[in-house]
Amino acid sequence: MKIYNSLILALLCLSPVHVFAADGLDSGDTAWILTSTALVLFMTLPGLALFYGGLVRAKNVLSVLMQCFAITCMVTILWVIGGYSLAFSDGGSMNDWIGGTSNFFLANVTRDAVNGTIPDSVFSIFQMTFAIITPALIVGGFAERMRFSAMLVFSMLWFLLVYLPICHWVWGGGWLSQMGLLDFAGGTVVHITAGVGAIVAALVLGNRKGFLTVHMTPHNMTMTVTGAGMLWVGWFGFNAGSAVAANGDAGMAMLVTHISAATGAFTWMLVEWLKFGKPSALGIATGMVAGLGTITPASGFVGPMAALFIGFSAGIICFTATVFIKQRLRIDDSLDVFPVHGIGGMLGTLFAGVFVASQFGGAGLAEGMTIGSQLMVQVTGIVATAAWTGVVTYLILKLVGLFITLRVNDEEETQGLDIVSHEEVGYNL
Amino acid sequence: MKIYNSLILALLCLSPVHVFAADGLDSGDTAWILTSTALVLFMTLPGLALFYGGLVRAKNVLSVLMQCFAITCMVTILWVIGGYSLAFSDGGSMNDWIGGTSNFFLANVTRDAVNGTIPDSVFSIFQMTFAIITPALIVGGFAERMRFSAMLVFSMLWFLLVYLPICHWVWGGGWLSQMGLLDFAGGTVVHITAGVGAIVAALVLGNRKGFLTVHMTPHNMTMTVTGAGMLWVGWFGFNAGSAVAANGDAGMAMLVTHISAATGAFTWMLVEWLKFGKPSALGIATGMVAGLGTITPASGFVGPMAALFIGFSAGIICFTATVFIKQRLRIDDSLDVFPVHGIGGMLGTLFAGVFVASQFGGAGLAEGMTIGSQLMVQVTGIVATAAWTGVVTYLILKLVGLFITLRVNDEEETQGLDIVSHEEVGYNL
Amino acid sequence: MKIYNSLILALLCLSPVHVFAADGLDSGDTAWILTSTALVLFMTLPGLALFYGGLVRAKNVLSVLMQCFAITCMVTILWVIGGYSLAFSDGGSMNDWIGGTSNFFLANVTRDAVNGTIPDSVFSIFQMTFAIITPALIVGGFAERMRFSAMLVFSMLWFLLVYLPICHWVWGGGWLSQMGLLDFAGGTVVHITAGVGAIVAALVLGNRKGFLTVHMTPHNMTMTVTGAGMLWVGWFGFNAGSAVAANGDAGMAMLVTHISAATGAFTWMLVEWLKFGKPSALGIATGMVAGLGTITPASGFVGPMAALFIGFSAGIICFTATVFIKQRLRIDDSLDVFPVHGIGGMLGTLFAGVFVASQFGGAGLAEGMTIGSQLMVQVTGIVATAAWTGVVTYLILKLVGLFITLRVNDEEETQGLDIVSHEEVGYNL
Amino acid sequence: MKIITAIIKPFKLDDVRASLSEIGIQGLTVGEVKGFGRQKGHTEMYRGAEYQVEYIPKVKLEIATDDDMVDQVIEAITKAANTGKIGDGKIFVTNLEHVIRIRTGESGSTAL
Amino acid sequence: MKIITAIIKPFKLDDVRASLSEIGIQGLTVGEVKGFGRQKGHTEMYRGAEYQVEYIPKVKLEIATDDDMVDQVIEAITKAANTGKIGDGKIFVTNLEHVIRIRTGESGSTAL
Amino acid sequence: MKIITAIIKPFKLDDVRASLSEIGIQGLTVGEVKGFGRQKGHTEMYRGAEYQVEYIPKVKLEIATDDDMVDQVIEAITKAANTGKIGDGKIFVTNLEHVIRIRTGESGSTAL
Ligand SMILES: Nc1ncnc2c1ncn2[C@@H]1O[C@H](COP(=O)(O)OP(=O)(O)O)[C@@H](O)[C@H]1O
Ligand SMILES: Nc1ncnc2c1ncn2[C@@H]1O[C@H](COP(=O)(O)OP(=O)(O)O)[C@@H](O)[C@H]1O
Ligand SMILES: Nc1ncnc2c1ncn2[C@@H]1O[C@H](COP(=O)(O)OP(=O)(O)O)[C@@H](O)[C@H]1O
Repeated sequence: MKIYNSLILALLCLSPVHVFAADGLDSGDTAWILTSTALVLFMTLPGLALFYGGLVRAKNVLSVLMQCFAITCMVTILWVIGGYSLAFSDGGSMNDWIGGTSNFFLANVTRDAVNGTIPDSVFSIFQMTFAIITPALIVGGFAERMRFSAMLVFSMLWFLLVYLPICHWVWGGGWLSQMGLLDFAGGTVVHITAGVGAIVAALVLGNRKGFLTVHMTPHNMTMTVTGAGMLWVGWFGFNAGSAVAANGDAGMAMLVTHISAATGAFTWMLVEWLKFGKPSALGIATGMVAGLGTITPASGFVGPMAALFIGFSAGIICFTATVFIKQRLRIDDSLDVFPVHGIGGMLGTLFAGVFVASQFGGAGLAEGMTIGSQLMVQVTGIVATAAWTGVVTYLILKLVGLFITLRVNDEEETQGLDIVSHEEVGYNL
Repeated sequence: MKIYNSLILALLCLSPVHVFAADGLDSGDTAWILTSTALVLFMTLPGLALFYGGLVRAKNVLSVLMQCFAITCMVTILWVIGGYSLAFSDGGSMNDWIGGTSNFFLANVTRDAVNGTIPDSVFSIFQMTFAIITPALIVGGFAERMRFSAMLVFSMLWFLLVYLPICHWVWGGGWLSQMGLLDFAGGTVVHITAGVGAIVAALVLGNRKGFLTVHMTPHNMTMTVTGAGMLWVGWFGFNAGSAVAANGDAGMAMLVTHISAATGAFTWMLVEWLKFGKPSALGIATGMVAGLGTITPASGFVGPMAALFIGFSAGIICFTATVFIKQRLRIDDSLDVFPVHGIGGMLGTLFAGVFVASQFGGAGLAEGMTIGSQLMVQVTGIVATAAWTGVVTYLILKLVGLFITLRVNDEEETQGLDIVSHEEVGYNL
Repeated sequence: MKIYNSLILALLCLSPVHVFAADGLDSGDTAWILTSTALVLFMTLPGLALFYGGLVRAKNVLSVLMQCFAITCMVTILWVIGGYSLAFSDGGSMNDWIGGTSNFFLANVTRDAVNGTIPDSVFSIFQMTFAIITPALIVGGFAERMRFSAMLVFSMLWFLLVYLPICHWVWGGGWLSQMGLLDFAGGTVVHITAGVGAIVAALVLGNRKGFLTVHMTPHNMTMTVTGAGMLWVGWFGFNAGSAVAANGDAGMAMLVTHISAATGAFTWMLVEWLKFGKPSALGIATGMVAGLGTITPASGFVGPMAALFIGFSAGIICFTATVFIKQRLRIDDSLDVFPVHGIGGMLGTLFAGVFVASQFGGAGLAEGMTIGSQLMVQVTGIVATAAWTGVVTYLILKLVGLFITLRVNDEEETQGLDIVSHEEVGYNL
Repeated sequence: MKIITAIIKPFKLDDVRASLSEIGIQGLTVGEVKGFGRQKGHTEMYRGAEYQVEYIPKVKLEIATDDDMVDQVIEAITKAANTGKIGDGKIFVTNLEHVIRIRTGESGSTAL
Repeated sequence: MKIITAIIKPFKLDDVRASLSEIGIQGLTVGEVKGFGRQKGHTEMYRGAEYQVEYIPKVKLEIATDDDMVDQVIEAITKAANTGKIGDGKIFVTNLEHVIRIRTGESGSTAL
Repeated sequence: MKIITAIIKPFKLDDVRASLSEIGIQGLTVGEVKGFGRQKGHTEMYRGAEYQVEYIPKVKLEIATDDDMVDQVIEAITKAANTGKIGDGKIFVTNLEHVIRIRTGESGSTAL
């Protein structure tokens, strides 16, 4: 008994974070992840919905809000049925590629189940909010022209065939995680998949009528800025919540996230000022998202100085990519999901491999890794994610297109999706 | 001493949730309830205010925001003076019906007072946010026609004579709590009282001029969807905060809350799509509120599968009730408070009695209870709450009407309450 | 070993707040400050931005949002470079006046650094959010007329020369903190500096063209009320977060903050009703901010009854000051920053010195202090803060004005800053 | 043909439309305008700043019609829009020389 | 001189402008209006309340022009705004007695 | 009687109103319009997409007045609205055959 006592006490004293009871639950960690879950849901509803909604024309604003809302609901149901299980449970012999079915209908997510230091229920809903925002991000690629029914079917299949496997590869014990891929909060799982998914969808659906010739200015920039502010705040849950604890890792993740957001925003604003003569609210808000998306995979691994650099790079490179895709490639990735999230996610995944090194103030490379070898893993992760997403997104759209018309017709596009798809109007002022 | 050591250690190891110091305070639980308080306030301001505000005509938008705001302030002051005491302190011989006066002016809510594992100050403000949102919900019943002064007096009396007693009955140790009524986060206390209060107010005040004949479309659906998103996020604090701890109960409450919201929303959308040909943003948002209101009393007791069922039922039944009351009964419960919150609250209170059973994945019935006997208690709770609320609301309105005209006159109603009551306009775009 | 055991256990049992591990980190406290950080950022973006943005004319709305956004980014970068160090590190021989350079580039904010019971990273980002909102508040003083470039340079210098020193004086171990100044969450550091800075800026820039003669009504009161709601919620992080722990102090701070907000709002509404005949949404929202600003310095020291009194005083006095400055002095402190934040901050700093006394239900005076001597300290703090801010703000503006035109020209002012400075428009409805 | 332009109070629009339908008017065009006239607006206070709202929201109707309908149209509008209070508005009659229906190219009375 | 007023479908505005430019029209004034006519609006449902949207958003163009341009202008508008579906709108021609350019004080045709 | 329609720069509205009041004009109706003309709009950039804003916000005033006031009204507007820069706008004068005050049924000059 004495020995037992001493052991426990030793444990208590050594525990790097917090004393916890025998069942492993820590109320502080639990409090923070409950909060983080609320913050990440807030990013989608209303954050992202407003950010995107303000950017489209007034006649399509509700369609965008509605798509974000419906995706949130649908993914939740799918997550309960099988998503959580396929992403996070043990896939047995298939575990390299996909999880198993043992947690279908959240079978094992009981009231007492614990996952690390938090209840399993909290872990599963926290992860659910990531699963929700990813397909919602893609809405920006096909905004103002996709039919609502086609959008639902596409999002469902995309979630099942793109999000779930890649989430399992990286976070669920699959091959990329075994390889040691560093993706703290979703550079590959969330941002690269969303970015690539969006641009492929934009290509398959085709540009909006009048793209780059008729006015398609944001109908409500105040809505977009409001959404941007919510995204910034919510992202604290996204990145610092990914520590799955309320400790120094979470704190540092929040700090670097904030720094990168601010630097990305300020840089984008300055570049715009230099190039176009005026700094714009849309520019600063976009730079903020770029800074946030880019730091995401690296947020748990790097220090403040690296964050300054990452935000700065995001501002320059995502800006350049945005202009390039629109003006040169003339691809109507309508709300610029690929250049901001896709490029940002790739950039950040690369940077994570470098700035994790302790000489750059990072958390330190895993044992046996060098910056070079880590970078190889990061590149593998990026390429695999982008390739799988690109191919599967394309196939899903082609498949869905066989059964449902993907795009509204010209007249409907002119009238706007709000009336056409939802028989509602945004404003009666 | 050794024995003492061992005892303590045993306690440490057995404690289901968390180690805490001798005074009982747990910083993790406290952190979560502080956060939950912020979330529940956020539900009212700006959440509910925006949700409601967007639904009325532009000329009344500020009146709705203002009513929510003023109720928040007034209830806060009443809560400090005597509300907290009447709801939660010991009422002595009257304790079955109402609390006592020992905590008037928060006399015992000192800096060191502890309530369970959290400071009493935190408990009292957390509960205050529930007291705030309940009368604010009623605003939807008499929107666009009640005079501001009458609204203030009515809300004050309603808070004192309906909310406080029923809160005491259910959560303050009164007769319903003694009977074993299951109401985790406010199916009876909040939603049934608000729903019944609203429809009675709608009946007493009468329909709006032109109800069902002239256009009364929402003036700003983007505002309503924004508010809906905030309600969803804030509801995490409402339900998961009602565990008054950051533990597995809170986690499960958040999970089932989210599932029911999503399922309710998706179901409502589908029903609308089938019945009216188009799924609408208003529909999905309303279904979400229905799903949330319905799971509320059950949220701490049931599991994920029950949540799917509860959300689904909410979507169907609250939808049907809404259409029925508007099209058949032609009652102008203007923002549909009764069919959504009232019916939802009743439904959920019933379901709580069933799905709490461990065979349905619930937390388990109290000792000595069967599903049947629990259901009897639940029905008693529903009937008592609805009856008391209905009768007292009616009497209050009649009484107030003796002294103050309840409703603006025709010309004022045409001009809109913003100018008439507040000499302000919502928009100068 | 047994003795060691016993010691530890005794410690466990005596710890007033919470058990924590050997390194001092408490996960519950950390969770709450992570959350508070999110809440305080939320106050600025989108809270304050919306609150202010709704009050200006439609042609200037983006300029206000953009100024809040750009200040957020710029201050973040400055904070990382040297701000945190100058405010909070030891300044050696200069420590009375300013911090040192040891923490430049957050040199010591490592992954493991602990500050009290939370990670240093969390403390530094929590404090950063205060540094952000202070210059953002000043935007209200020069709204609708200052050039964007001049605004950036001014804000940068103001942050360096006003905010950082005063923050160090009060919270960083400087002379005012040594004297025992009570300023829990920023009555001097945030509100007096912002208020005085704003009115000085208003005076130096001059009134807006047509001030008090042409219509300058808020262009979107729904936006302002939305922002007000967010400020209220976010302020919970501001004040209760300033306890830097999730304990009874935090709980009481939240409770009194809420009470003062509600009382301030309700009082302002009533005064307006009496004086102008109608209670307005703008009035209730402004009273809320006054109540919040005024309780801020006192929030960690006083009890609920004092909060009622403080909120009530804020409602009356800040209202009177607002009308006086506009109608009598005819100074165009455009969004009334001085009468609300400046006067409120002064009032609250005084009240803190009184109501801290235990006979008024406060936390108790420091040893050796009487109410009289404490009040002397409070007055010293107020005068020093106001004087330094007034003089330095004036000098900065004069200096900047030598190099950059501070104000747009008449034609640009007529056209509006959105087009002129940012080549964007708020709305295309 | 004539164009009849009426400036009326917004909340009377539905009544006017109804009584125009009754006399067989099938088309009209409506715009939002602000009127300055004898009717005075309300005063708004914003934190102590007082603003007299000088413009009153009005609705402007334009109805192209045959000469022989003019009197009936005027009567219908006058009756439906009248409240007897200041600010009820005006009816202006101007000459319409030519009208074309874009869809068919028809012109003259049949195009109305 | 004449004033040509056209009520057209909003999404045709750009086309009409383009074809007016082609025939040398350099100035015009555009307003948003709502049209009541043969074309019917859609039905909106709000939680079971059904509203028939009676007005259709239209755009109103006003072009002051010399007499000899009138036919060309009418033709240009008719062609560009025509979809063949109900609701394409109308063109009204009224007499313009006098025109002044505020900047220069010029009047008559040169002021257009 | 005449209807005088003026298209002016929005920020000149107050000045024009004031100088019309001076010459005794008591009523007028104002609408928001967009003008296309010689004056060119600014260019907006949205993440690299460039949009030339072609329409300029203008205000349209309509004043019904007696024939003998026409010249004074024109002069008052011209003076008050003039900035000398392109885009100052136009004044159009058309004939007003008939006017009715809805409140009283009065017609002709007394109805103005
Ligand atoms: N001379 C005028 N020219 C153009 N519109 C006018 C004129 N006089 C009045 N109006 C319009 O008619 C409206 C009502 O006029 P007003 O003088 O307020 O009352 P009433 O119609 O009862 O005489 C005004 O708001 C304005 O829109
Ligand atoms: N008599 C009328 N006076 C004024 N405007 C009219 C008249 N008739 C139609 N309009 C306008 O023309 C638009 C189109 O008319 P409508 O009858 O719907 O179809 P069409 O132009 O094909 O005949 C209407 O929406 C309305 O704005
Ligand atoms: N022919 C026209 N018909 C109708 N409106 C016109 C015409 N020409 C110009 N306008 C209106 O007058 C405004 C000013 O005209 P513009 O050519 O820009 O400058 P200016 O008035 O200095 O000649 C335009 O924006 C437009 O609203």
